[in-house]
Amino acid sequence: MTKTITDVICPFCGTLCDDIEVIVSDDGKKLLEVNNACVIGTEKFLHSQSSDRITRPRMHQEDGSWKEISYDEAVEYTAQMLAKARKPLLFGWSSTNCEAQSVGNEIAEMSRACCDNTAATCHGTSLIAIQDVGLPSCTLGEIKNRADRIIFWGCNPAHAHPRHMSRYSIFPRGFFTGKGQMSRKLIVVDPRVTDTAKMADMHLQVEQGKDYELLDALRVAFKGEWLPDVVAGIPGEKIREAADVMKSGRFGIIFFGMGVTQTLGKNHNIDAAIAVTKDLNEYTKFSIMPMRGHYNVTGSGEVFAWQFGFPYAVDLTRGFARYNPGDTSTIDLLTRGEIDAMLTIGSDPGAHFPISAVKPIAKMPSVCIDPHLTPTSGVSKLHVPVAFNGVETGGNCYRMDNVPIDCRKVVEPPEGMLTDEEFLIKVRDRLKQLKEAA
Amino acid sequence: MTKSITINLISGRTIQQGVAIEGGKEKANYRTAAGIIELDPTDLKKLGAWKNTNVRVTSPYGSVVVKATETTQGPHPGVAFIPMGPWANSIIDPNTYSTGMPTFKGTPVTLEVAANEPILLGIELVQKLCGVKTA
Amino acid sequence: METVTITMKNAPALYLEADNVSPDAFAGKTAAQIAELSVHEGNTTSTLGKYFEVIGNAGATAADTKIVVKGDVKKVKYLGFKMTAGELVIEGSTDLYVGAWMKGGKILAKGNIEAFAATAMKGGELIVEGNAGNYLGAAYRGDWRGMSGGKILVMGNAGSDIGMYMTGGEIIVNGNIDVHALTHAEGGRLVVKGNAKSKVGGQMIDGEIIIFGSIDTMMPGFKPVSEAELEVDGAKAKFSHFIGDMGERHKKRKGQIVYGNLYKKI
Amino acid sequence: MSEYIIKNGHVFDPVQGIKGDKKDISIKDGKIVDKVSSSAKVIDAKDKTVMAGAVEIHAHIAGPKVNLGRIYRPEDKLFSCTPTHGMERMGGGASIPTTFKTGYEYAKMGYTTAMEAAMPPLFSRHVHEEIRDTPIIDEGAFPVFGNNWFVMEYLKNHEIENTAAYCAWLLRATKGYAIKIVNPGGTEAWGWGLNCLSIHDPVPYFDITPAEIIKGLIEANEYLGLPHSMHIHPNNLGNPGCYETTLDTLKLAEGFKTKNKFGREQVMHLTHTQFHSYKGTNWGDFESGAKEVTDYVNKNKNITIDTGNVTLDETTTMTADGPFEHHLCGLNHLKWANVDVELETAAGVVPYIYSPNISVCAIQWAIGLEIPLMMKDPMRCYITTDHPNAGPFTRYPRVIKWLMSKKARDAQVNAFKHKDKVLSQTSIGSLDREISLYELAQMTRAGPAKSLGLSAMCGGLKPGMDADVAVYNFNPDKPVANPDDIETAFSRCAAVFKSGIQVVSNGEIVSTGNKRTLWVDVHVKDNPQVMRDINEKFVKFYSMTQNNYEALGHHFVPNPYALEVDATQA
Repeated sequence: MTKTITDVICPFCGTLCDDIEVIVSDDGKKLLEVNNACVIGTEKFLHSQSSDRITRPRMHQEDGSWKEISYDEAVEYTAQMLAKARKPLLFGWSSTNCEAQSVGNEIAEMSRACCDNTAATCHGTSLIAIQDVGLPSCTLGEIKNRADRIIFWGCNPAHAHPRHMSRYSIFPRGFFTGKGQMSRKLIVVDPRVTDTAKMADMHLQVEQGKDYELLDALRVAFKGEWLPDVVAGIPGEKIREAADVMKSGRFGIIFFGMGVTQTLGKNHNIDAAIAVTKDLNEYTKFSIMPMRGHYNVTGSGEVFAWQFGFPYAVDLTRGFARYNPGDTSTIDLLTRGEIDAMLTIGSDPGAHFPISAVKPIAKMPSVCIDPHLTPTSGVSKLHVPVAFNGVETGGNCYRMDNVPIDCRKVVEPPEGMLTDEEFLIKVRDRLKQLKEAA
Repeated sequence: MTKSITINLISGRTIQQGVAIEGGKEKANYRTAAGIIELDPTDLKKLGAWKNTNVRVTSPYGSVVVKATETTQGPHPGVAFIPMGPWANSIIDPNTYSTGMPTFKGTPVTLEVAANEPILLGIELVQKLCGVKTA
Repeated sequence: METVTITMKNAPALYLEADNVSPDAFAGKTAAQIAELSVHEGNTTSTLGKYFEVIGNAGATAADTKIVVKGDVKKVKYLGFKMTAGELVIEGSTDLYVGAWMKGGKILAKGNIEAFAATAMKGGELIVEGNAGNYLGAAYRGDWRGMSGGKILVMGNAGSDIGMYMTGGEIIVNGNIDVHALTHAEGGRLVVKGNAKSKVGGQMIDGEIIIFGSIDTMMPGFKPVSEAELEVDGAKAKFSHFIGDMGERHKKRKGQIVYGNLYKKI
Repeated sequence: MSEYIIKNGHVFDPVQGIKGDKKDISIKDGKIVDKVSSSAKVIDAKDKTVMAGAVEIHAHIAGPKVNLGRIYRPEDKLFSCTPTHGMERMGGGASIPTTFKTGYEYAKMGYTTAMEAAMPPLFSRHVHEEIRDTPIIDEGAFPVFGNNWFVMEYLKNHEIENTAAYCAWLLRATKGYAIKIVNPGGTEAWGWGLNCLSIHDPVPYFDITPAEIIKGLIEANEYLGLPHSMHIHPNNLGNPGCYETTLDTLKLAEGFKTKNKFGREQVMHLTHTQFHSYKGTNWGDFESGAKEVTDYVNKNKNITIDTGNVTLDETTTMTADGPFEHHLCGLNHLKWANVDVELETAAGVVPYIYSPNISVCAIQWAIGLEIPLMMKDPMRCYITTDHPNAGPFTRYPRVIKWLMSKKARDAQVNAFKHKDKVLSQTSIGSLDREISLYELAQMTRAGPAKSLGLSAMCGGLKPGMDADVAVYNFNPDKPVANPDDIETAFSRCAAVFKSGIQVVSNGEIVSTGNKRTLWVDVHVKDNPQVMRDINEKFVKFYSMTQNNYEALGHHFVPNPYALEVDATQA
């Protein structure tokens, strides 16, 4: 006999699909089948079942080998590291639940650490732009029900958010959009002819690194002012045509991704895209939304914000919260040589940071909390495997549009494994003892 | 003299890379998915490389060997694409312009054929670049 | 004016936050008292005297106090933070936030300085003999109130995002600047004797940019209007005159729409 | 639980009619009692003022738009973040404090209960996470209903029973406290960039008017017999001339009577009345409509109001009135954030500086004070700043100073750049009334508690009630030398008890108490049609499943307190 669990939340990307069905063995120990998820989500659920999984903490030894240790020993190393460090960095938080993030914040506060999430390398610059000019946005259901103009700017949901288009943005038939895809016009802006661009009614193949100029040109076009013949590789006429398509809709949305956040211009690209959105609200209704990557990077920003006041790049070293990306942001902290200990959880900086920001991690006391083997675990002194969040434990997460969804536990973790939250609580309690003794 | 070309490198997600990271970064599949550089056919020609040839990609920030493949999301002459991961991150521009964000997209790199040089596995590559001792 | 000389003797392992190194914090204090002022290395608070040798007593007020910073202060942040009067001379290169939130007085940095110098500056003078970093004379994150007064002179190059949200004052860069200058400015003036890269004056509402060298890519929102002869620093030259950012909102003054002005030497 | 006796204080308790008499207050097992044993801990309140814990009826302190404000305003925290301190976690934020700071600040001022005034139902889990992380104070949250598709579809056909059944379901699904309306119909219209500025403007597509929504929700509220009444932010907020829309809205309550077991007498609560009491046709001839609005409310006993006092600070405006925030951004050009929420509501956020040098701001300040000074029954008018819209709640002591001291008001009027305009456009200069401590206790304790249907529990010091007690360093027997002393006294309590636990001593937090989440659990007759409608909307139009929408595990509401309502016989 098997059991079918419905309304399961997929812990992969910021789309946070919550209609997954998972079939598990009768004893709830084995996950057998995954329905409705995309190919990446399916892999994520199934990988938790792999037989070669690491189930106990491991310390990296002098000779390069790894030695299995107990969770208690791992707690001790972590707490001692944080108690001694003068500027520890607690990084990641995007692939874990808000409950664990909250405990992490207590630890950060006690150890007067810097804490940051993966917005550092995905939508951190979007947050800077939002702080500069705001964000007219909406929930994904609004797009499904109302939107007739969809713009994907520097993002490729066909690859990065595979079910986004079918659930929310292109295909669904909503309340005012009964014809689904037929009622929508799709514009894609990307230097490549991506698989998303191939579906578009209009593709603006922007010259790489010139998004800021193209966005400015659109704003000029809305106002009917003079434009150069070609901007960012796009003829002025085509820009005016795109501007007219945007203005003529009833409800439009710009989705943007790392194509703009990580490209020259960075926060200013988003700033200008938000300005475009604001301008369009003089003619019709328009929204803009970042395509958040990790399934709970948004939640990490939310928890940081309500507890410390800032969504990422938080520096608590002076005993109170400060924030200024460029100074308090992870990549700068690492490459400038500002920190002396690193705890990574729910992310893989080893794979996703520029190598110059990874090298310092290998040289300092470091802990990597991750169910997987990763480049980060490979360069950290201590690797603490934990239960898969969203599969072997539940907990609250926030979708890319900030809608909170409580993840479901579908199977038991391997015998004796801790969750992120359980491990962090042990670290917190031990750190408290160390601080009180000091 | 081996032929080399200069090209503008960007990195980003692909669905294969997404599947591979969830399947295990220690596995060869990850290298197959992300240890590649997607090139426009015209640039492959300029480089004088067949598709699926190993190439060395070098920037002011590092150098890495990956497999050159023909892009499926083109044409994009003058632009090369390495899926996000340790291979791309060995060479991208870490300059944050004091925003916290490295310049993952838009690093000028040179390419040369390196048919006989091995492509390292993901974890192996990072450990090697960081000078981490492995057993 | 009394001079206090502080010389780095025990360099920090990490970075040092020395926001007390300003004429305002030193004023009225003896060398011994100054040595007791707090500094921060990571989460550890200690005294200025632990890192620096302090010689000389301060004047009675900030205006009567001159500070000379010697030794290797490349890893020291916040020199001249919030200063309102007096003088600060930094002999070598230093790190972030030089003269951040300063309101008055004069800072002379003889080496290079890093990012966020003169953040939200209201008055006074900052002279950099070397290069300046990113976000020179820019607003703090999220704030629409950037540099509103005072003068900055950089003899070398300056980084990206200088004068963001500027509303007044003047920045002169003798060398080159990196991307983004006077973004969102609503006043103020930037003179660049060297070259600019791209994204100059984006989303500018008001203010003035004068570039003597080249601009890699002009913003499309800047519309060529005429040629103009300007006198800058006593030298006359001919410039192409652009107005913009045409995509941005603009105020009216005496019934006329006011734009940002960009002059590029012909 | 320990026993306490607060001795010799000047007690002000409208619930028992005590007007400053020297009286001891005894606390045992979390409740006010007649007597305690001799081992009770003694709190000396000699020469001090003793009141029940204050009750906040309307503030934006938890949830998505509040946090959006925090996220996008780092400058609101610049140089003002506070360190870990004793029991206190780190804090920060001037106009949008972090959750920890929110709890501490309320408690230090003697507040023990607060209502989050606008919960977007889809985001209820977020609201509750923040409530959980706001220490000490009991909190409830009002889900917004005024632009909800179910409500509009039912009320188009005047289906009160179905509307009520849906409201009951949503209150349970979201652990909500009351029926809140914000810009009825207008926020749905905002889905298309439009608005409803009068109560008769039709809502696009839904074929209903704001008036029908308002009346229908009053009826549904009274059909259910909820603790609080329908709580409304009317159409046309903040525009010159809006007082007429406000009067039109208030008149909709005529003829309705309450039916509830909670001691509540009103059928409508009008919130942040200051923003709805503007006369004039533009910002040039802008003037106060406080008299017109309060005249009406004074005559109609089935209405309660709160003030929405402008505090003359830099703050952050945030409201489910999406079109208003867009309009405001067009006026001040500061950063604009907006969130439209599928099938339910919207929200906007814009920073705002109430400058004493701008005549409009100064007039708004005056209107906010005129309203409570013109209201005859302090039991029906409550002090708020619509935090953070008209100013941060941390300014309550200053508002209290202005209300209690004509001298303080005059000093402020004289400090305005456009003093003459303030005096000509409002009647603030001729209002001599000074609010007494007893009236203050009515406006901040007994009144709001009664309006919320909590009068059996809080807002008073009668034996049997929760032991929420605030002791202020304010001697009512001594004349006030300097009005600023009032502000100082009400800023930091000498002692505060929350459900019998001492949480503040000498202005410092000494316990994080046993914070509860208040919600209303209404039982209605089975209504298969509404259940089918709900199911259908989730399948077709929501972006999440119904099962996940309803999920509210222990970690969201760890310490619930449900007010039970039986409407099965309705």
